[in-house]
Amino acid sequence: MKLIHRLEPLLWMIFGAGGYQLALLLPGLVLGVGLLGGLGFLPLEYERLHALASSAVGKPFLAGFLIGLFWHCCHHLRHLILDLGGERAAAPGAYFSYALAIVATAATVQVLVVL
Amino acid sequence: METQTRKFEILRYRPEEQSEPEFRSYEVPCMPDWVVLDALNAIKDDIDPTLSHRWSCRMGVCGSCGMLVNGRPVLTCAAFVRDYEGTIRVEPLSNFPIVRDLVVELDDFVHKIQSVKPWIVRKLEKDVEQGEYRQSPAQLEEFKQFSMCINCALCYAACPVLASEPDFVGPAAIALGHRYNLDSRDEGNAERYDAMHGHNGVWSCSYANECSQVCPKHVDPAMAVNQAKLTGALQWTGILPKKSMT
Amino acid sequence: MEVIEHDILLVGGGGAGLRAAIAACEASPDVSVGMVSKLYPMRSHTVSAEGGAAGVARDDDSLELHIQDTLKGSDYLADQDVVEVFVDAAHKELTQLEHWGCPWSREPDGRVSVRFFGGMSVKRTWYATDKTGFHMLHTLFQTSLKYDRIVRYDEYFATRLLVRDGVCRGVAAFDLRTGEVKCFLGRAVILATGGGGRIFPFTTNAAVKTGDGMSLAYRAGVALKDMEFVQYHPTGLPGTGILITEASRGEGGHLKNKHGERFLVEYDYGVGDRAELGPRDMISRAEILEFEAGRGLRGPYGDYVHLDLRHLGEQKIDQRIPFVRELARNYVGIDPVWEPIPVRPVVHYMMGGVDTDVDGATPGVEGLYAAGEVACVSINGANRLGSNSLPECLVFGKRSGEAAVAYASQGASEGPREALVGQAQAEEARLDALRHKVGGEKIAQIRRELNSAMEQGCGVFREEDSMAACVDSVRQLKGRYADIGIGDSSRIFNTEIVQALELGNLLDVAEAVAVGALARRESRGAHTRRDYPERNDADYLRHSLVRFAADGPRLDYRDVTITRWQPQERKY
Amino acid sequence: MSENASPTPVAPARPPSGFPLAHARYRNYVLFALTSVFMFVGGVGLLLGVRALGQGPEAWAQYLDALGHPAVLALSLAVFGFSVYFTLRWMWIGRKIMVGRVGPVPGPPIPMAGLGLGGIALCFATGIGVLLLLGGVL
Repeated sequence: MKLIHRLEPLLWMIFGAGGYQLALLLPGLVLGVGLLGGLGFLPLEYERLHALASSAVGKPFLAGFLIGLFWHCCHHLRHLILDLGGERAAAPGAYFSYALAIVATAATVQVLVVL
Repeated sequence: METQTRKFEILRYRPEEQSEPEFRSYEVPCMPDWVVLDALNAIKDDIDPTLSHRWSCRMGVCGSCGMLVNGRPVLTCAAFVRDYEGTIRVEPLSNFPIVRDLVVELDDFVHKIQSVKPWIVRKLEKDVEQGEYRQSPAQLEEFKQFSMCINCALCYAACPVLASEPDFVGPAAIALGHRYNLDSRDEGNAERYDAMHGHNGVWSCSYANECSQVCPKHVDPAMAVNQAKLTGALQWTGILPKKSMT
Repeated sequence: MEVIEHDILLVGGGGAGLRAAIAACEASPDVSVGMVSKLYPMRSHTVSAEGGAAGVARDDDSLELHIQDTLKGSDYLADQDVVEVFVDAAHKELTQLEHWGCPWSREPDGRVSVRFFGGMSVKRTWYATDKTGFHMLHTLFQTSLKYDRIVRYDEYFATRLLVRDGVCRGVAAFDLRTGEVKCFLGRAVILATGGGGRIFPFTTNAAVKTGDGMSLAYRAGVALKDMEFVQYHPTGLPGTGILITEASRGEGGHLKNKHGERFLVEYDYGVGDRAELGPRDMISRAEILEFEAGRGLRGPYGDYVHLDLRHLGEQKIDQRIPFVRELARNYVGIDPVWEPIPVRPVVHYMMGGVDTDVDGATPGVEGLYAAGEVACVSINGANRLGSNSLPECLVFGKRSGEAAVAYASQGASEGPREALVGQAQAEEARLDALRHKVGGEKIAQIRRELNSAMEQGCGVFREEDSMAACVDSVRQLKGRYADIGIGDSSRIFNTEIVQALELGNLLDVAEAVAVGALARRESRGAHTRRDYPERNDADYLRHSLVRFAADGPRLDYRDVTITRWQPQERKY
Repeated sequence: MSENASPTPVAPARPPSGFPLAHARYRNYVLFALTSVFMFVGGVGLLLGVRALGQGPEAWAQYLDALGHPAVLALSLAVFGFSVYFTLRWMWIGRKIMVGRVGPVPGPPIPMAGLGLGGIALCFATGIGVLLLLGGVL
């Protein structure tokens, strides 16, 4: 917990940066991929998207966006757990949330390396 | 003017007689222009002299009479009886231990205020004979809003973070520290860093914005806390010097 | 019994008390200060002061002018040597406060702004919008927090000064929280408890202003000086008595009667555009005369006149006097940008108080000091000029803090400890008995009757008969006070005990006011008699002194100090 | 809490009345915190999509099929709703942070509402941009 307290400014900056990314991009992405794509209204062509995602710009962008998203959400999750669970939930909530963020980061890196 | 009898439910706690707080009802004849505090005083004067509550200026500036009225933290001197329907429920401020009836324990709050070193810190003090420091209206404007806090502690009663983390320095204290950090006359930024950006400082805030919703003086403590996060983070990285000074 | 020792003891933590505490700390590197206050310092009534604080700041102003204005305002009852000291220090104190962070309003070039105030011949009033007292108090409180040597005893009610052989060495006070009486010992005691406007029903004063310090000193043998002079502020909200600052007139607001006329122009208190900038006593009288002539407006709380700010425009109102707008909107539902505000005279300030010299020391009781509204030093004479009270708190708070330290360090003895503690123990027994007191009289009832007697006897205009009746009523109420019953016998935060003790203090103060007023057969400043409409310098260019005696107050007089300025007719 | 034990018995502090669900103001706050859960799920969904891109056209086709499943569509709708709510609240309360002093000299004041609405408009515009990019128009 001491380490987490020392890193609070960093965690908050990642949370903040992640928040702006999310606000800018996530609604569009979810609408495009999840809803319009899922319903077949938007032609999500494999070739084009693969090229886009695996390009020199695409990969770092995806890495930044997804990792920012996960850390943002996990940091916020930590506060949610604390608010609902009270002081006793402070340390377990923080451990759980940031562990989840680390796992998600690892998964993102793995996926992008393969891409 | 004609009085209208209104029902009040007041949380009573007399530690010498009660183990737990409980509500007690009062029927109070109220004048149409009364505030909740007037009704409390009427109870004290004419119905039940054992009711204890704090009050003083009755004009919304001394900060004594903050309580929960129908669940919302307000200054009772500025809460008109006519604006409430039905039974009016008055409780002591939440997030504070109750000393008695509507009186809460404020020592911890005052310690928190003190912890951010809310005074001008300078390496070299100017002599009075040399006159005032020059400060432009724009420089004044920058911190003025945050100097309007009357220490009524309504924001502490509203803050969901304080409910789970009682050691959080809290909105009013951070706003005050921020006010001095923004003051062009001050050089105490670094000395306030630990209190404001340490373990129980700004990072505990999850920006519920409740403090700003209930602030009777429109100080917007949430703005102060979250601006302080940005400055604190930039100071942590070294982008901003800790001793920022004009 | 717990005995707490400090070098300097302060009773009261408002503007004057905090300034005295800081001054004491700065005067000596190892002095310890105990501050006993019945409320948290930032709740003190200084917080309610709105308009500003006077101090010479601009090139078109001078110390001489500030002195002249103050003396004229006082109707020449102020001590001129003291006024000189005051004016010389006032602007330095305001600058000091600036250095401590007070957010004074500024000019574009970064200097502090000043505005007009009633009775001031030039712009001299420093202001922090219209929450000047609030900002000053919080600046002082926050600055005081940096001294570990100031030990605060918040929410302790002081009930008795510990005096032995004419030397004050402590105070007995009880902790509201626990009900426990404690014995505070020190080498000097400074009273800074504010005034006692609550003797009147309709007042701008906060609930806490019950004349506690005046009564403490009075009972310890110090005279109360010039108590008959009670200032009515011309612009209070009817009903609540909430103050609408004089700055609203300083910034150009107009007072109008029911015909919409600027009636002050008729009374010749000023000329043309500055008719509203007369001193408070005169404008209050003019309002009452308007009411009597049937030119007031009628409301549920009696007659009133209109304070019209509409011509100033929204921008100026929001910039210069936003609190006026906030108060009018919140408490009477009126937006001064569009509608005039109903106002009437309201009790605001007591020029009189504990007799002190220029250093705050009280003649007669060694080691006891007083500063702020509780004291009468006297710079305010028969009528205080608006914006002189805040600097008064600073100047004389500082002086008394420094004087107390000097006195304490010049070999002031600790005093006979056992005798002092014994007095505090007697006080404990008295309060224990009070908590369980059975009696037929109710606190609230006596307070209401006192308020109404004072309003009828000692209002804006006074007469022999009604004042004599007032003196009688107060005496009777004092008798009935002995028979009050207490319904709450608990120790923890017992506010009924506080009210009972405060009522005792109010009765002492009210009696001094009424007795002083009845005896002064002239009209001077705020003391206006219909039966003696003229000022009478031959007989009454003197301070009245009321002293406590078991069988009723003793009245005495002392000459005013005149140095360079001869009394003249007071004309604006 | 206080360093010293209370000198008299006290009743423990009561939580803010009605937290977390009794008042709209608290509900909004909890709702905002809940966005993190749904957006996390959305992030996982997108990550799975990127993984499918990496595994080839067939995996991508399967991924698109899965997106079309009614349950997944419902989830996507929820994630979309929460992310829009997030965007609005983030930009609206976030505007207050941005006017903080970054440097010693204050700049001219930026109108608060403008800052918030401007931010939201910017998000809206980028959202459309993302759609165009995905759809191959850009």
